[in-house]
Amino acid sequence: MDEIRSHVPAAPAASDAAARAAGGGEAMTQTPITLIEAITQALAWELSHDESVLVLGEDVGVNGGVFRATAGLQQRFGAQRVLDTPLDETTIAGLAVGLAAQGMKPVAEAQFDGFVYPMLDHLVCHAARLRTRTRGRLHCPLVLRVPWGGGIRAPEHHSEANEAMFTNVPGLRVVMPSSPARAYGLLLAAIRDPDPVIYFEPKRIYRQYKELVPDDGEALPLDVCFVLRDGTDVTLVAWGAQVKEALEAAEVLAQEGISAEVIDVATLRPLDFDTIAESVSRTGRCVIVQEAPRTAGFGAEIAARLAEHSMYDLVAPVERVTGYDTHIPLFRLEMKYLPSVARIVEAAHRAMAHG
Amino acid sequence: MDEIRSHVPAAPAASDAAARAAGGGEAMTQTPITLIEAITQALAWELSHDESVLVLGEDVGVNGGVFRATAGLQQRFGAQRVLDTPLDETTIAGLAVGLAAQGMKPVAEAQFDGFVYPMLDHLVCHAARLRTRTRGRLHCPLVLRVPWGGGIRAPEHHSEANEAMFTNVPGLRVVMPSSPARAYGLLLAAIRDPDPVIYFEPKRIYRQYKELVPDDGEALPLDVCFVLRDGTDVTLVAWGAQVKEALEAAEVLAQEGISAEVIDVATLRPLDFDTIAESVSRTGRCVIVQEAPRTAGFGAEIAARLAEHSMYDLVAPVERVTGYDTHIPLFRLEMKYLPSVARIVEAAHRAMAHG
Amino acid sequence: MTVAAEFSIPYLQYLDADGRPVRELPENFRDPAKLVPLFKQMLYVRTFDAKAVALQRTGKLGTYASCLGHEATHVGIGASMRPDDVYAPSYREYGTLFMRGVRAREVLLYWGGDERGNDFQEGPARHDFPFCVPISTQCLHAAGAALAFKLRGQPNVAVATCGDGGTSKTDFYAALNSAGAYRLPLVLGVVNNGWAISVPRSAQTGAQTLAQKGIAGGLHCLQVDGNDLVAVMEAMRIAMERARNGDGGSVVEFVTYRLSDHTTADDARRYRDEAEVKAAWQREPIARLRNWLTANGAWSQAEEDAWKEECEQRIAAEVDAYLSTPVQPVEAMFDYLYADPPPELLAQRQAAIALEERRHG
Amino acid sequence: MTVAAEFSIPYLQYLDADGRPVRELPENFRDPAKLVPLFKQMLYVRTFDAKAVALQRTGKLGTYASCLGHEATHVGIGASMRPDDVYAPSYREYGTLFMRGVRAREVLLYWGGDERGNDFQEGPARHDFPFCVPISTQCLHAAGAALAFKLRGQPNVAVATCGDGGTSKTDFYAALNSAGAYRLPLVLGVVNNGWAISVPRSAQTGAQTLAQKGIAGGLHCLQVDGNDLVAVMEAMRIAMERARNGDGGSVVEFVTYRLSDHTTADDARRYRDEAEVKAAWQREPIARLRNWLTANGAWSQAEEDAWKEECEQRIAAEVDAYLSTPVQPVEAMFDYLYADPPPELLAQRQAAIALEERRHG
Ligand SMILES: Cc1ncc(C[n+]2csc(CCOP(=O)(O)OP(=O)(O)O)c2C)c(N)n1
Ligand SMILES: Cc1ncc(C[n+]2csc(CCOP(=O)(O)OP(=O)(O)O)c2C)c(N)n1
Ligand SMILES: [Mg+2]
Ligand SMILES: [Mg+2]
Repeated sequence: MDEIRSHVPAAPAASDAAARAAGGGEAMTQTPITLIEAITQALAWELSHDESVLVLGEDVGVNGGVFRATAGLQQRFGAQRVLDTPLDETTIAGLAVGLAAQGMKPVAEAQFDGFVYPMLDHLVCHAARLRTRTRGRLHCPLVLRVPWGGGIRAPEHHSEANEAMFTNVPGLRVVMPSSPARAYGLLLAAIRDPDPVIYFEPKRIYRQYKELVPDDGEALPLDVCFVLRDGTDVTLVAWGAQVKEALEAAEVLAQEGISAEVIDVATLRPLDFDTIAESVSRTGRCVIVQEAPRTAGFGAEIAARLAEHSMYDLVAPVERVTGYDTHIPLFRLEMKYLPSVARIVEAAHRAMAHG
Repeated sequence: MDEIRSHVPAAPAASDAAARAAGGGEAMTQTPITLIEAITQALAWELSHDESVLVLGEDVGVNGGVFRATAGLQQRFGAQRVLDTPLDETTIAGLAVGLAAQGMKPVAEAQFDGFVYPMLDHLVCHAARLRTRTRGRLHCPLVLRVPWGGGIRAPEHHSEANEAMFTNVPGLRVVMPSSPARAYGLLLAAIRDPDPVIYFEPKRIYRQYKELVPDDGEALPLDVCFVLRDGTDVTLVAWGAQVKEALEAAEVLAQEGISAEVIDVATLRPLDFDTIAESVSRTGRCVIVQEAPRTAGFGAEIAARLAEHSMYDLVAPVERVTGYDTHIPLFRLEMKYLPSVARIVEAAHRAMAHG
Repeated sequence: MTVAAEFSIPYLQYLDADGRPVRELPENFRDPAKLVPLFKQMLYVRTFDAKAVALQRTGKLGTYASCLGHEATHVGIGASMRPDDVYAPSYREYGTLFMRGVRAREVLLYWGGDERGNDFQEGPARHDFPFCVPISTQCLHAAGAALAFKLRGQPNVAVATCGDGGTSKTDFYAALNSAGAYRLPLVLGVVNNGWAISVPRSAQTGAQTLAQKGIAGGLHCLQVDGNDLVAVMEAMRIAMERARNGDGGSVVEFVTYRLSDHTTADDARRYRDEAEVKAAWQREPIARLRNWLTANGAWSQAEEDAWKEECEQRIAAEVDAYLSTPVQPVEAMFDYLYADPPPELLAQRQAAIALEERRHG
Repeated sequence: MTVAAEFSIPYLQYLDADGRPVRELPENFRDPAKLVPLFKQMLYVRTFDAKAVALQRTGKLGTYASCLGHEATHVGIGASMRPDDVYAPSYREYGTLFMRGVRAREVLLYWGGDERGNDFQEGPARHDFPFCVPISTQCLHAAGAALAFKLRGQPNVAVATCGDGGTSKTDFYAALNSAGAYRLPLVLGVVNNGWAISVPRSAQTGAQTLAQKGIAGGLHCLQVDGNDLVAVMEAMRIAMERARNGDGGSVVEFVTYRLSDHTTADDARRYRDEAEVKAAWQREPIARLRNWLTANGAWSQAEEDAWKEECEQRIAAEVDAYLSTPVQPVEAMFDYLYADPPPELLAQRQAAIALEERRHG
């Protein structure tokens, strides 16, 4: 679908084929897959290649997860590797910390974004601190997968964009893919990272399109933004499901003769601000697209860094296109809440009016 | 200690004396009191004047709270109004939501900032949503008091600055006083507000100095910043315990001939950005002082708004002086973590080098 | 060894799966005529449920959680409460909600993605808690309501219901813990329908019964056949009386069965044996009560036909009311957030309205 | 009524408050000579505790949580574990920690505001969990460790301890719930010392015993006299054996008493009756075990004097080691956050070092 330009490792070298064969004989995926299938594929790869990896969460076993992200994994790897948990998010988070501290690599699932709050205590007070608290004696290599965001006409609490709960927490990494290939590569990296990673999955694009994702075990780096489209007039910065809106807005702008660069933040914490700053140094204009409520969302950090580091590059005020400062409404109104292509285009127009 | 200039209601009118007498005969406090005594005074006032108010938390009863904020209240108002809870923060938050939905005005205490995380689920999913969820049929007038921040040589988890967990949550108000008078007036306002308020108490300045705080039941507005010191060269924006550092930095700068305006944000959500913007439109420079870890802290929102609205006013890049992107260390190192007068002064110098 | 404490959990059943009494019925519920209105309510609920599923299948409703098989438990709980008691539901207790005054159109609005579904307009439901999706959090809200009753000296009871899965949730434990600590007038009804989505009751906990969880807080504990309306009513009578008399809280486990998928978004065939479902149909609550009432001359096929017809009509009217409710204007998402909305929120509200106008003229 | 389930909670005591056996001692612990090393450990802990309080009072330590009165429980738990078991403490179980290999200097560093206090250098403690301040969260970490043992087929047991107040915490319930659901080799030790800061055990819950909370998860439940080392050891033996044999988890309540303030920052006279404390001193663990050992010829005043002298010396050496540990450099707060620190963090680290240099030359 999109070309990845920045900081991406080169294509797998020839010896990789041998490594892949040795690693369990997975064949290259020959058919294009969706984002959620890429997640399943990444989980299966890591379950095959690292016996300390295990998957846990509500309904992840026989049922394969309410979104089918773990479909088939329990059948394939057994109930010792893919565990249903009792219905309690505190339990999931606390068990994951205990497992991770004792040498396992738990990949836990929160069933929906709206249910992560009871997990915060264990994530913030323990997962994010175990290494620093013990001066490295113990550490906490857990991953929490969180289906994220709105736009699927789901019931209450199933459409939150609450990444800002995590981005101010030292010791965590916060990741959000926006394509099947990036979902695969970033999830592999998240599982392999020896520190805790919150991995948000934009459920609105779980099945939106397919692309070829070689099942080659190649991870993507956890600390870079991806430039998905080159442009010269304005930089559109987005993450998760909003990347698609930003790309569409860039298309619309292109037809108007405005050249928009599109950056997928991909890893929010730590933020690769350099890639954003470099782009803005060329375009002079920045529109940040954020699905979450406006005030004190993660977009504020990007705008703040621009205010600190890019003041002399900017020819127009920074624009944020965001959810409103309300809860995302139930689904009859939710599309009016979410940033839209039209709102992004309008913001770009405002930016273009300057400089 | 400091003069309050912006948006502050005029001094109580003559008729107030009569009103006070009618309201239960509280005499004017004749001796200066500390910030924590001002909190006790505000709680006592509301307990006296509104029988739906009740105080609950761990050790708030006979013991009067681990910081003595509720000292004497159970003796005075009885165990039906000032309740010890079982040792569980989920319980405290959930009970408070239930009480508030059914006509009470609970003022709950989290014993320390590091223990609020288990409360988030009830605060975000329920307290902040009850009104919108039921189209106003029910609402949730609760206050959560949170002793906040570092600098008192306390054990682990007793020194957090986690206000950013709350500032992206629609439906909440987030308040942080920085003087005895503002602690009193803002707490009264918080309790009277018909929606949920998170009230952070900068414990480092609980007992730092005393001032006269008339016990007159006068609330302060919940949506304004307070300008504590006028200046023309640079605007220092701070909240909580960092206000004192900012004021001291302004003193140092004054001796160097640099005129710093100092703004106490006081209410973080909703933010009174107008007061900040107006100041920056005059000074052209802004240093934001934030105790919390840097990335995606609340200071980012202020910087972001400056990037959006004040670009043409700024003559220097925005500066943030913050905690580092680490957990606040145990107390042997904590003072090296916290923003200091020296760091604020250095940032102001950097800003002065521009424009 | 000395014994520090001993406990026993009673099990209540009066009508067996075929509607035959297994012991003498409690005095209050001996007269079959008294049970007829509740039986009619159970039929109404089942008719509603089928209609709601049909609406979802035809794209006129969002995801919907069926209550098929829970009718005796839900209706029995509703029938045991007084108007000024408070109820805190989870998300599928339509039988209880209807008895509290909630209208079918409100349930449909809620699952239709419209906040007005929680703005219960009639009856005691006006002061009840709304639908609650985060599992078992409502149990603590009910505990808070019970604490309010106790502090204000009101003789009322707060009732919350959750599922078998819900008893694993820390909030459930927190509710029973505080009910015990404060001796609250709280009844925690556990609607054990055997499954929490795909996770069977047996995988949820090592406890023999879910009722016994109440022992952890010193509460009164009861397990009952939740498909037996008489047992449900008797258990609730005991629990409500204890609460009203100041004897504290109870955990009442209602053993029933989820005859449907978890929600319309679920396909239970993926994880559940058809034979188990078939067997459960033999124990379902409506047939057994019908048998008992018919055997005692209190109900007939003709009455049932007439009533079902009436249910269809009433529900058709509710569905019409639901379908003809216009979408809320865009500003609805702003208008109930704060009693006193901050200026910046009002500015966003204006911008949202202006955007609508630009886009739709 | 039918009975769905029945439970009873045993109470274990062998030595009464005066050190007289109230029943025949368990075979394992009948030989007083075997108990002497543990008695000596209890004396060591008490000596350490007094020294730590003194250090705090003289400004050489931060807030400190005393373990005065808990010695039998803490030492008994430590003595019942194998090296490759895992322990998850709260914050005052020095008796257990010492038996796991933690050194007194580490405890002092921790309360002295230095992270290195959690970097246990010796013994099984190297793989144990660190001090845990957020109440009872460690119980779930232990459950996670127990799950790891079970999944890896290791014959080990995870042990967590929390206080009476800690049994109200949702994490405690979550731990026992998952231990039951997965049949985990987990022992939850409840150190019931009567108080959670100012809140007495009676206000914390409506349960008769804290042990019975385990019934909620289908665990084995025991209540014991936590001031009787023999009872502690026997209860732990039962619980550990069950866990190791695949019979699942236990909740063991140790009834003891907090003879000190909650911490050095607390003044218990504000909320606690002096008479209660005085009475508790009559039941404290060290005197009774001394009586039993002395009566059986296994211990003497001379041995005690010599051992106390040795304890003083050992602890003086530990205190010296603590006091002479230099403060960590400023970069220590950055260096253990991530295995692979992001560039922006390294930049902040450099800035922090540079600031130090500017300020201190
Ligand atoms: C906190 C939380 N976690 C997960 C979910 C998703 N979820 C919705 S219903 C359900 C199962 C509930 O099972 P049970 O409590 O037995 O109630 P039932 O649906 O069977 O009535 C789950 C896991 C949720 N709503 N809330
Ligand atoms: C989650 C949390 N809330 C509050 C506190 C503050 N606190 C520290 S110790 C304590 C009381 C603990 O009582 P108990 O569990 O009985 O243990 P004890 O101190 O008596 O050993 C409290 C409330 C905390 N550490 N963690
Ligand atoms: Mg269920
Ligand atoms: Mg205690």
